[in-house]
This record gives sequence, structure tokens and C-alpha cells, in this order.
Amino acid sequence: MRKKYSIFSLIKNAFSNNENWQKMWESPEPKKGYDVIIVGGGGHGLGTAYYLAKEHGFKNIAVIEKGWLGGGNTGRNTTIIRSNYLWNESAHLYDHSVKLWENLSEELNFNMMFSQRGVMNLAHNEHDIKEMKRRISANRLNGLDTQWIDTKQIKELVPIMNTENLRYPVLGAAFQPRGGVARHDAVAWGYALRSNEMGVDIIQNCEVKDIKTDNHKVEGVNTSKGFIKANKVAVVASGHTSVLAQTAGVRLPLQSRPLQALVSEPIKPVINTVVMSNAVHAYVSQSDKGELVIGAGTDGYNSFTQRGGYDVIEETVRAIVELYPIFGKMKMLRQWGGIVDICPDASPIISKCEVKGLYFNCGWGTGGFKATPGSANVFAHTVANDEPHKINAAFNLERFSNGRLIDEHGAAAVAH
Amino acid sequence: MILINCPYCGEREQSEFTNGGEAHVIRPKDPDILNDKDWGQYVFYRSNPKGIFYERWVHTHGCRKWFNVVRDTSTDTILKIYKLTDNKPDISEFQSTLKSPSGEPIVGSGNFAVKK
Amino acid sequence: MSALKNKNCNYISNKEIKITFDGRSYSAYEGDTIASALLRNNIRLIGRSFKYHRPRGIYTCGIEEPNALVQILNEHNEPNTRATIKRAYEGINICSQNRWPSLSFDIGSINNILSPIFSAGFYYKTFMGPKGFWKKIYEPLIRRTAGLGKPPKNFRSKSIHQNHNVDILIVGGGLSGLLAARKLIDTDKQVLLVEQDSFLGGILNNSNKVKKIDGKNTFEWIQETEKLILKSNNIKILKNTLVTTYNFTNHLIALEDKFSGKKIDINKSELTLHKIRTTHTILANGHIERFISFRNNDLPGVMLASSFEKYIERYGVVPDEKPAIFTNNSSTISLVKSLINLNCKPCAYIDSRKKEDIEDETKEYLIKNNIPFYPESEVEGCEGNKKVEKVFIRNNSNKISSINSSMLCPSGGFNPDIHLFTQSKGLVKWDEKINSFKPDTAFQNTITLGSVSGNYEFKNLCEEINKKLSFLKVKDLNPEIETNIRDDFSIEELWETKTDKTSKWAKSFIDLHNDVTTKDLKQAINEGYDRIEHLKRYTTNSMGTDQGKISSINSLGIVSKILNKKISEVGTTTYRPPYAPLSFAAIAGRSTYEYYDPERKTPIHNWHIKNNAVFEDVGQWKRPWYFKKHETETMHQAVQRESKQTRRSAGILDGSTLGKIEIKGKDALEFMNLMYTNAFTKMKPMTSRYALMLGEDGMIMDDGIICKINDKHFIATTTSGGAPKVFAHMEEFLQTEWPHLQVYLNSITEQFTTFNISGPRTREIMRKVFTDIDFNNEKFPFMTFKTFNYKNTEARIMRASFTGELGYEIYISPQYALELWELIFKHGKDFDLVPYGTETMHLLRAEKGYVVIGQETDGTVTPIDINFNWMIGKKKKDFIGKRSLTRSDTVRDDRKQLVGIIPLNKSQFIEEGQHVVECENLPNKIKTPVEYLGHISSSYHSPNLNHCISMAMVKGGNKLMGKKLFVSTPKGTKNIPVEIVNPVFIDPENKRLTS
Amino acid sequence: MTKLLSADGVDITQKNFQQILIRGDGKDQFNQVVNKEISLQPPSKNLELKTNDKCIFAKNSFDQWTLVYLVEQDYKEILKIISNLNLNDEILASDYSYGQVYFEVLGKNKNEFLNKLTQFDLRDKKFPDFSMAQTLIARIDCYIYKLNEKYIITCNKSYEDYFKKRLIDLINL
Repeated sequence: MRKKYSIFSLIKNAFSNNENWQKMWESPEPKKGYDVIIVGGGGHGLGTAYYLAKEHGFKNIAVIEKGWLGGGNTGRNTTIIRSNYLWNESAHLYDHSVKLWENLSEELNFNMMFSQRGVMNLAHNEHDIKEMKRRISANRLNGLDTQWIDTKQIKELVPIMNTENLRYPVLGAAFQPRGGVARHDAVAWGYALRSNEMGVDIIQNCEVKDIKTDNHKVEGVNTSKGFIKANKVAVVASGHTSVLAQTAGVRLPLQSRPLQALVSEPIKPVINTVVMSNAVHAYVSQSDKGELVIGAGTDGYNSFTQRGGYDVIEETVRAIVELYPIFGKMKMLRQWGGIVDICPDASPIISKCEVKGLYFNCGWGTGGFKATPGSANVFAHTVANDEPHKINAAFNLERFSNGRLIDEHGAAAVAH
Repeated sequence: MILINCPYCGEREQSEFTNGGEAHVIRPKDPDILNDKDWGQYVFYRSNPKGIFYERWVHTHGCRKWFNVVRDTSTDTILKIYKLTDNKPDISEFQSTLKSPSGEPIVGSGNFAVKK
Repeated sequence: MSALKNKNCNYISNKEIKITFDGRSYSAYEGDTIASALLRNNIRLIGRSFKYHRPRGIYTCGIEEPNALVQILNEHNEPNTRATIKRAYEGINICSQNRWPSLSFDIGSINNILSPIFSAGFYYKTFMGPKGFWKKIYEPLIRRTAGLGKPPKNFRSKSIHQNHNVDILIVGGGLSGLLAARKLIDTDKQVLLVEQDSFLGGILNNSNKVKKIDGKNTFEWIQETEKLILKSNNIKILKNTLVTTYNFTNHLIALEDKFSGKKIDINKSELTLHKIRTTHTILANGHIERFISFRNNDLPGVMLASSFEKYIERYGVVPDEKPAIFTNNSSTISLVKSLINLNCKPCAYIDSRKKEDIEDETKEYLIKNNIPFYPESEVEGCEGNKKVEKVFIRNNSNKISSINSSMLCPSGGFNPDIHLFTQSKGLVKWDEKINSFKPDTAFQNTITLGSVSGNYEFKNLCEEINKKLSFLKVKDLNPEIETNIRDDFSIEELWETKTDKTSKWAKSFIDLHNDVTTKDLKQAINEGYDRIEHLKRYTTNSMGTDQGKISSINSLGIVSKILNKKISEVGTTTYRPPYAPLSFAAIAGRSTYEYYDPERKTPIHNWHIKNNAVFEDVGQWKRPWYFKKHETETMHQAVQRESKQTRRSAGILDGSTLGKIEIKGKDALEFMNLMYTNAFTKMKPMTSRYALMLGEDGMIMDDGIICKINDKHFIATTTSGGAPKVFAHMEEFLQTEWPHLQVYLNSITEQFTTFNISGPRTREIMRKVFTDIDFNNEKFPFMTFKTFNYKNTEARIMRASFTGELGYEIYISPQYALELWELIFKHGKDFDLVPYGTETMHLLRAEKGYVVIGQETDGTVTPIDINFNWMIGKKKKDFIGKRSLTRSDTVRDDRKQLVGIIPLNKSQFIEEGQHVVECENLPNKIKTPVEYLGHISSSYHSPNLNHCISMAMVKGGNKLMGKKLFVSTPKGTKNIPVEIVNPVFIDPENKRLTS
Repeated sequence: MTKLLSADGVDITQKNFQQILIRGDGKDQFNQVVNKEISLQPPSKNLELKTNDKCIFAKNSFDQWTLVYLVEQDYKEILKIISNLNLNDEILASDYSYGQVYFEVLGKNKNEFLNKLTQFDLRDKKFPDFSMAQTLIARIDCYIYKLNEKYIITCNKSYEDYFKKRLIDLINL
């Protein structure tokens, strides 16, 4: 690590009037070819580059990004991190990620501000309770820390919550203390900084137009900056993945949907954990800056506009005001949208495909941010060895033929 | 929020409708002769283009009728609405709206704000 | 009220009101905003800044305000209210924000001293070790300092929504908006004119730039225009209403403050959110003045020049009688004129433009009025203790001089307010003449008029409007607009002035709200954050509550200079809705709290209430969960009692919520065979059958009972929650896949009220109630139904049961439902009839081993998994989901299968959701995952068997009958020893059911 | 008949009407069969509404009609019509009489009032006299019929209490 950051580097630079900070990453022109080209410069893509360089000894890697690094869903999500998924396959994958998150700031010497303030999933009816108790029990057997808390405990954690005087009263919650939030941009910047130090070329404002293949083998990518040769191409382009896959003749079972989020104006701390609810559907946490960060649902139709319908915002805010009446006196500062790629079983695909040297990491739906380090880590393994890591073996493409789906529809806070 | 012109009820807000995914996907006549992979294609795989998309909608909170729509998914502009009994319009009718390789027009997609 | 009053102002009354700020009472006038009221009392220090806690004052006079945010104590503690917008009223109680212990002495301002360390990206670079410190020490500390205002208190919203459908929406009731409206008066277009202020007129009220229109003074002209509009029957005006959001297909959101300038009546809707759908949108929403970055450009006393003028003209208060004025453009002279008209005089007029570029009129006017004039000069900075005291001026020979002044009014030019235009997805273009972005290509039916379109010159305005609205084919308007100042707009690019102070603490701000300095921008670019979005995120520039309205273009200017690029190449960040912070209460509207989701009630609902039912939410339905016999009866006691009594004698359930679908047509049989797994061909008329519906993925979607009237007419029931989905699913396939089938469907869920009566004594009760019907087993066997006449209505009785006992389902017109229900009870009394709720229903069916969709099934369960092979019409060529049942994963014989489970120790209770394991104990803290075989889907204490019975989905369960295994407990380490058994616990031979 | 509210230029009365929901192809035979039972001809244009002093007959979409009796009929008669219609294999008639609730909305501000609960475009040019629509009002599925100067709105009976509360709530705010 060449660039070390600490309070000492801050003080030192303060003395030189903050004029001598070094560039965190370069912006090179692409070379003629690479061993691995990663398409998509978000957290997953940059992380994949980082682990390929660090754990698998790859030297000649490029990350190609259409816009600016971290500008896709990495910079557009509600930053929630948790691993309380129902099925073993998912629990293992997401918990692998949470464990990496726990050391990521130190590993990258870049503060991710991972705040393990706990994540709460509210139950509003008998069916919710049954579903959650099952999930909690499965989580426990998988070594996760999810637990059932009753209304009194909920009120202790979130005193401003309206648990009784609403259409669907709060009856309890599943709570994962190790869950929390992190600073979303930091994960992209941290991985970019450290992978660039290991020689990864980060090429921004370069759009991959198509993936070139020959005889079921990948040859490289055509970009807005010309053709770039590659032995392996790893696509991590979230909403645009299926569009790119199509250019290589690969069909993926993905649908791209708008997913919206919004923040309020900053106020002094008032909610110290992450609260998600399915029946009254919205999720909320408060950022370190004091803004309420609120996640909305996906729109019910395919779109690449990064702008969902206003009705979805209204649905979400109704739920927020219902659960937290005092927030009615606050204001929405910004709303925005991302494009998420959703799989039929609401689980991701981290897999190779019928084209040799072509790999996909996609289908994260509404839950990709939390998986960033874990997904990047096992995807790097898959790309490096042309074989999945045991953690992502189940997240293959064959499952849509043989029927071995990993149905996590119950796992997202907001119904799709 | 887009406005959809239901062929039976007229213009209504999108929230009255439900999207039914890709249009013109025909259910296999004899599912038993398909192998797992081909059956899986029918059940789980749908096109997801950026740009011209043929899709189905149903007026859930109105007449409950299904119909087809051609929409540019990069701007959400509705290009054509037609009944299930109408012929599929040819894509050449709409292609003039496409501007960039990934199907992004300069105005309306949201990824361009400044005219160069 | 010590500030000078402009007595010519038409919008401020003489009526005095009392307001409270930080505990002290002040006088103000009705019509004042909080800001104008405070300025009237010469209060300059309003709040503390976000990061460095620097003292801040009132910077602007409108929505663009970055500094003057206050908390309204008497309005539920509403935080972050813009003092420049919120109108004061008698008794309003305000306090400043983000300071402790007081506004003038704030401990947090120590951050200002440490500010050189708090450089861009500060938080990313530190607080990383030692391990655990982030969570325990740093983060709580950072969080405590976060935020601006304090949280609101005790609030419950009552805001309403109002939808509009119009032909034309005019956003902004200023000069351009009013001219457009006048053109549209008495046309066939329905027009809505939306104005954010409580008065029409915009620029005509805010400055003295315009002298006369059509020979009338501006106030008269506005009055006349408003009268004409009100008289017309096609234009409606909404005042105090701000358009915040511009969605697709010309759908706009606007927020109306119903109590602007008044105390809120808490029994009324305080805000109305207008949702406007229009064919054309005319944006006439004007422009916003921008600032210039110079050293200490955040000191209280710095106020934008046109805002200063607005206070004089619109609010009748002169914030300072001899301010220094600093400009780079031609428009600022109108402020000087406003001041001179009141016998005040600026202490300096500093214009960065070259002398020869400055308008002759301006120069002459300044000289004539003897105002110190500094051409080709700029403000290097200002200094003072919590307020402007000294202004430093650099002249064209680079010499710095200082003057004493308590206010400094910069003007860095004007930005067309393109926020809404870009929200509509229009493209903007850089315009060198106005030195800003202006609208270029519209994406929707959007027309921009006046300064928002980049037209700053009044002489061109009518021509512009006539031209752009010519498509409406209405007559041209050509009123003469006389101005007080020279109309040509001229500006010189100036974003930041050079500072001479090299101190580490010297700051020129680029974002006042988030405390971002121009130095931060430079540092971020040095570190590689050279994309404008990176810069924004890394430094938080323009991410504050004002979204950088007065400064974001300036930052583009500064960045373009550093990167040596054109501003149009640097690009803007995305303008994200809303235009200004939008109340959550207003967005939510009335569809919250008790109206969050509609409540559905059955015709028997009030009877249930009278009989002490406790309700459960099932979808939107309110269903009796159990009936409390007496006050102290617990749910467990009630359910045990209801269950026992039903098996002993008889029980009745209000099953009206079950979905009911009538299916008719000559191809009805074929259709049913395709929709359900079962084969209906051989089924006899007037019989019924339990049936399963799958998705194409082969997983169980819903179940129900199908009544076959004949091959062409069926009635299907669905689960309560699944009714809309099943109906839609059937319609979908009928319309899209099999339009050749001649079948019609009607939902008749609400047309029939349903009672499920069961128990050994049921037949006796039925005989008493329906005396004409023969209930003999042979005449009325299990799974048959009869229709009959009840009080001239057609009713239906089906012999079916979800409890395993002799049972009937009664379908009756809702008109007579309650009457019949009560009649059944009248007769039922003699036979020990009990009403029961959903919990008892679930218990009784579990005793019988019946599954509940959504409990035993979870979207991953096939019919085979729950031993329903017999329900699959294997001879049928096709039905929905059939092919998926033979995929390699669905035919595995070690899939999770339905089994029964009982504890070996009959006194132990197994909890739902727990897992079936092979190990007797679990470690205290599980480190490596424990393998499990399946989970408990249902579990009850059976009152009829007097022990716990469970149903579970267990891997390869069919082969495990009789096997001893364990079930985990919620917290303990000792698992419960259990045995796998047949899931039918009561009457496996179906004797009770069929006798 | 119950007066629900009368204020601010809006009058709403709850009515007891009866209704038949008819499905069919709308072709000649259908028209004949229907016309034999009902004195009114089924409207042929989508969203069109025919009325006499006794009932409203409206076409809801290409294969669905509603027949609303504005004057209470002998229920037996209605059931007879339904069963007669159902004798024809290609028609499905279902009784919608008592599973629905009906509201009559009058007054000069009725559009503005209803537009607090629905985004539906009630302007004459989009929703002329003697037409009908199915849309969401106060988040529930409703039928709305427009006669001279008045609307008749119907929804499922299970929503009755909820719907009434929402109407009254708005008048008070």
C-alpha cells in the first residue's frame, strides 16, 4: 500500500494547505489487450479486479466503465448490509460478504464507515411472524445472529416507531445486530484505489458496445475507444448485463427494473438502526450526516431510465409516515432511481456460461450492495479458475433448466 | 408516472395497470416434448432490451383486459399500443428513435443533460 | 423594528404581529417571512453551519436559501424550515439550529479551528483503527454531531391530495406567466396557473426593473390581470403553491401551503399536494441569482444583491441603508436605484467588468448620486466578528483597499431555473451570453418562457411568448414594457476572486449549506475525483438542502478552469426531484394510518364485534381470529375451547372472505382442465372437488374447491388472500393464451356470503334451519352440492369440510346473510354450536393433516412434495405447470416432503419455524453451520389428542416414517426428540367426514 | 337511501340499487337474447351507457356489460332474468345486487371533490354524459357512471365502511 491514510496524513497535509494529496487512481487510455477485462466499474467490478490481483496473481486487468466509477447502483442504493437470508446457499454467500465487510476498512485503509447498528425486519401479520421465525431458526443453524424481538424491544431500539396505531400493527421483528449500513461510494473508491495500486487499469467514460466472440470463445470487447482484446471477460454491469450478454449471443433470465430511493433533510440522530418492513413496505436508516435514507420498491415494468414512477415514491412515503408519524413533519430532499436486474428466483447469478472465457455476476435485484465484497471475492475465484467457489456454486445458470432455484422472494424488504 | 392509453378505456395512469412482461411469447403447444432447458427458456427467460420492447399490459384496475405495447425502455416513451388480436408491428416502424449503440437516445434517457 | 421600512411596498400590511426567536419576542408585520421579520429587527445571525459551525445569516430571499434554516417550535418542532419562505404569524415560535449551548456561543465552532484537517474526504481517511474503535467511539461521536435541526415531535399528518387534469399548466405567476395567461383567457383551453408566492407578479414585485406595462404601473397591471383571469372561466390560479416535481407524460407535483402566514388549524389539512396532469406545460419559473466565491463569503451580512432588493420591494424592509455592492453584470444597478429611491446609498459599487464594458447609464447614475465606484475591481474578501465589518477590494492594479461596511451584496449573474426543465428530461445548453445553462431541447410538451428560457431582456419577451405559443392559435399580445434600467444584459465570467491570505483557515465557500470550500474542490480534483459526480460525492458539494441552487453552476465554472475544459464538457450533475424539499406528510396524503390500506369487512362483521371477536388481518380482510368468551380468556384457551367444541358438537366459521369465481362457457371444462392439476372430465355434475392450481414453474399457487354445475358451468373457490391473483391468472390465460376457448369469468366473491359449519351435530342443525332440504348422507353425500331457494334468493349448500368433521358450506346472498347466520345460532344453541375464528380453523385442519397454502407451501413446493400425486390428472396432456413437475430437480425423491411430527415426550411443545435436525444438542454459539432436514410448517397443541402435533417439510420425508429425530427450539441448546409420523392425526379413514 | 354528506357543493347519498353483470360477445344473438329479457338494447360502444327511468345499461369493455336497476325491483324478477340469460351457453350473467354498494354524487364541486380521491379525468371532454368507467377511487376498484349532473359510483360491499369514512373525512378537512 503506497498511499497510507490516517489522522497523521491528514495533519501533515493540513500543514501544506491540502495541496499535496496524491491521486487515488489514474485515468489511463486502454491498452491493446488484457488478461481479464471487467465490464462495469461499480463496487462488484472493482472488487473483482482487486481480488483477482490480490488473491489470484493476475497482473494485466482492466475495469471498463461506461460512466464514472461507482456511478451505477453502487452510488444509488440505500447501503444496507445484512445476511439474514432463508436458504443456506444465500446465507453462506451473504455472510461471507458481511465477514469481509467487517475488515474492509482496515484491509483497504479506506474508511467504509461500516456501521453495525443492526437491521430489523418488521412483522405485521401472523404470516410474517411465521415466515420470520422460520428464517431466524434457519439463520441460527447457519451461525448467523438473527433473533426475534418483541414490540417492547422494538420500541426500546426505535422509540419513535408507531407500533399500535396503524392499519397493520407491528407485532415483532427479526433483528440482526451484525447488519448495518456502510458508505456506498467508499467501497468503489477503496477498491479502485487499491486495485489501481496493484496495476489494474481503470478506464472511465468508455462504453462497451459489444462482446466479441469466436467459436464460443471470448475474444475481447468493442468499446467507444476501440477494440480491446481479452482472454477473459467478466461482466458486472447490473441493469445492463443482459443487454451486453445478448451481444455475445448469451441469453440471461434477467429483467431490468427501476428501483428508487430517497433521502430527507438532515436532522439530529433519531433512528439508530435499520428498519425494514414488507407489509408496510419501506425501509429506512439514518445516515451519519443525519439524512433519513429511505428505500422504495421496484417498478413493475422494465426500464433503463434510472427514473421510476412517482406512485412508487408515494407508496413508500405513505409507509414511512404510517410507521413514523413524526417524519410527516420532515421533507424529502432528493429522490433518484437505479436500474436493477432481477432474476426469477430473486437470487443472483455468479457463473460462467456457454461462451468460454465469459463470466457473469448479475441478477442482484434490490440486494446487491450488501454482497459487494463477498460477490467480488467469489467471482474473482470463478474467473481465475474457470470454476465456481463452493460458495457460489449454486448460483449458476443451470438452475433455470433443472429447477433447483434459490427462491428468496421472502428475503427482500420490499415485494417485487 | 407514464400514461397508458388502454384500447378499451382510454388514457389512464400506469398505476392502474400491471405489466405482463414480454409480448408474443407463445406457450409451447406440447410441453412434454421439450427438454428441461427449452422448457426453462419458456418459463424463466424473457427478452430485456434497452430500446424497443414489445410487452404486455393488463388494465387491472379498469376493464381487466390485456393488450400489447411497444415501448422504448430507455426513455419509457410508448410508441404503439395494439390489441392482442392485432398483428405485431414491425420493428422497423420504430427504429428511427434509436441513437446510441446501447439504445440510448440523446433526449429523454436521463443520461444526457447537456447538449454538446 | 429598527430597520428602515419601505412604505411604498404593497404587500406588507401595517398590522403588527409578535414572533419569538430563540426565546426573545420581536415585532413584525403581517405578510413578513421569518427572514424579513428578523431583518426588520436587525437580526443578522440566524444559525450555525453544518460542518464548521460558522455563524451564518440570511443569504437570499427565497427558496434558494442555503443558510437561514430554523426550527418551528410551535409546529411540532418542524426542523430545517427556510426562514426566507415561511411566513410569520402572530405567536410563531422559532429557534436557531445546530448550535450548543447558544447561537452566539457555540462549542461546535471548534471544528472551524480544526478545519484544515477536515479537508475533502476526511472521513474516508481516518478512524479506521484500532479495531472496534469505529463502532464504539468514532461513529457515535460523528453521529452526534450530524444533522441540522432536531427531530419533530408528536405529529399526525392530515394533508390531502388534489388531482387536476388540464390542457395547460403555467408554472410561475411572474411577468412571463401572467402574459401567457392573458393570452389564454377565454380560450377553450383549461389552464392552471401555479404561483409559489401569495401574490402574483414575480419580478414585478421583487425589483423595480420594470416601470410600466401598457402605461400602467406594475401593481395596477398585476391587479388588472388577476381580475381578468378570475373573470374567465377557463383559468384557475393556485397561490402559495410550489411545483417541485416534473414526471413523465407531463405529470407534475405541486405543494400548496394552506396556512401560509396563518397559525395552523390542526383539525384541517395543512398542506395540499396537487398532482397535475397536463397536455402542455409552460415553465415560466424564472431565474436564480448566483453568488461569487471570495474569502469569508459566508459571513452574516453577505446577501445576494437581488435578494436585498426583493426585501425592499416585496417585503418593504431595507436590510441595510448603505451596503457595499459587488457585481459582474448589468442588472445590479436596479438595487442601487431602489436604495436611492428611499434616500439610502450604497457605500461602494464594485463591478468586475472593464470600465468600457459597463453601461454608460450605470456609470452616469453612480456618479450623479455620488456612489463610490470601483470598476474592474473585485471583492477579495470580508472580515468581522460574526458579521461583515470590513470589505477588502482589489482594484485593477491589484491593490487591495478596505472599506467599512456591515453588508455586502454580491451578484454573480443569473441562472435560468432549469431544475424542472431537466427533471422533465429536456436537454440544456451552455449560453455564453448569459454565462449559464439554458433549456435547449424539450423531451415532453414543455415550453419555457422568459428568464427560465435564458431571455433576460424585457423588450424581447412578448415576441418570445407570441412565437412559442403560436401553436395554440391565439391572438398575439404586445403590451409595451417600460423599464427603469437599461434592458440589455451583459455579464463577465467570474466564479471566484483571488485571495491574498494564504492562511490555512482562509475559506472561500462554494457550498454554504454543506461547508464546502473552493479549496476542497481543488484538493478533490488533485486526488483524482475529476468527474463532476465524484466531486459532488467526495466533497458533498451541492448535496445540501438547497441543492446548490446559488452555487452549483459556480462550482462547474471553477472545475472547468482547473481541468481546462469547457463548462459544457464538464457537464452538470443530475438535477433530482424535488425542486425544493417536499413534505413527507403531503406526499403521503390521507392514505395513511387507518386509511393506509382499505379494510374489508364481511356482512357478519358487526355480529363478530358484538360477540367479542378478536380480529386478524388477512390481506385487506378483517377476519375473526378467535372469540373471547369472557374478558380474561386467553387466545390459547379460546382456541382450545372452540376446537374441542367443534369436534364434540358443532362450530361455525365466517368464510365469506374465500374467493369465488363463476366460470361459464362452452369450453369451460377444457379451461378448468388446463388451469388446475385435477381432471374434471369424469366429474359428475353437482359434485365438488378439492383442486390445486400451479404456476408454470410447477409450484403450488393456490387451492380451492371446484363445484361443477355441468361441463359448461363451474364455480371455483380460492383462498382469501389468493382471490384477486387467481382471478387475474385465469383471465390472463383466457385472453392471452387460449382466446379460442369460449369461457367467461365473473368474480362473485362478494355476491355470496359463506359460512362453514362443521362438527358431528351439524346435520341436526341444518335440518332445523333448512327444513326443505334432505340432509341424509345418501341424499346429500360428501363433496356434492345443492342449490335451493332461500327467501326468493338462490343459495347453495355444499357438503365439504376443512376440519375433517361432517360439514357444510353455505353460500347465501349478502342481503340475508346476517339473518341466516342468526337463525343458525338460534337453532344451533340446542346443539352446542360455537362460532370459531381462523386460528381454530388452522388447528382443526392441522389435526386432519390438511395443508394451508402459504404455510406448508412457500412457492417452492410441488403437489408431489405434499403427497398430492393423486390430485394430478396424469392422463391430461397439459395443464399449467405440468411440464415443470418432471424437471430433474422436481423429480428428486429427496426433496422436502410433508410429514407429521409429534414430540416423544407428549408434554413438550414444538414451535413453528423451527428445524428438524439429527443432533440432540446444539452448541451454545453456533460457529459452523448445522445441517438440517427441514422445518416445522405448522404446530399446535391439539385439544382433541391432548399433545402437540406438527406438520413439517422434511428432506426425503416420505421415507422417514417412524424415524426418531430432533427439532430445535428458539433459543435453547437442547433439541426436542420427535418422531416422524403420518401428517393425518385424526380420522385417517375419513369416517367422520363422510358419514 | 342514506344521505352521507352535503357540504361545499357536494352531495352524496347512499342508494340501494340492484345489478347484473353480463359477459358475452356482443354479437347479434347476444343482443337478441339480452333484449328479450331487458327492455333496453345493450350498448354497442365501449364505455357507453343507456338509461331509462328504471335502469342503466352500460358496456364496460368489449365483452362485459353492467345493468344497474335504479328503482328497486322484485328480487325474484332479477334472478329470473339472470337464470334466463344463463340458459344460453355463450352468456354468463351474475347477480351483483347485494354484494355492491352504490353512491350518488351531485353538486357543482363534485369533480374537484372526487379528484381528491382519484386521478381519473372527470372533465366533460374526457368523460362525457352517458358514459361509464372502471377506475380506482380511494385506492379501491370502482365503477363510475355519469348521468346528467350526477355520478353513480359503486364498489364491493366489503369496502362500504372504509369508503364512507374516506368521503366524510375529506369534507371535514
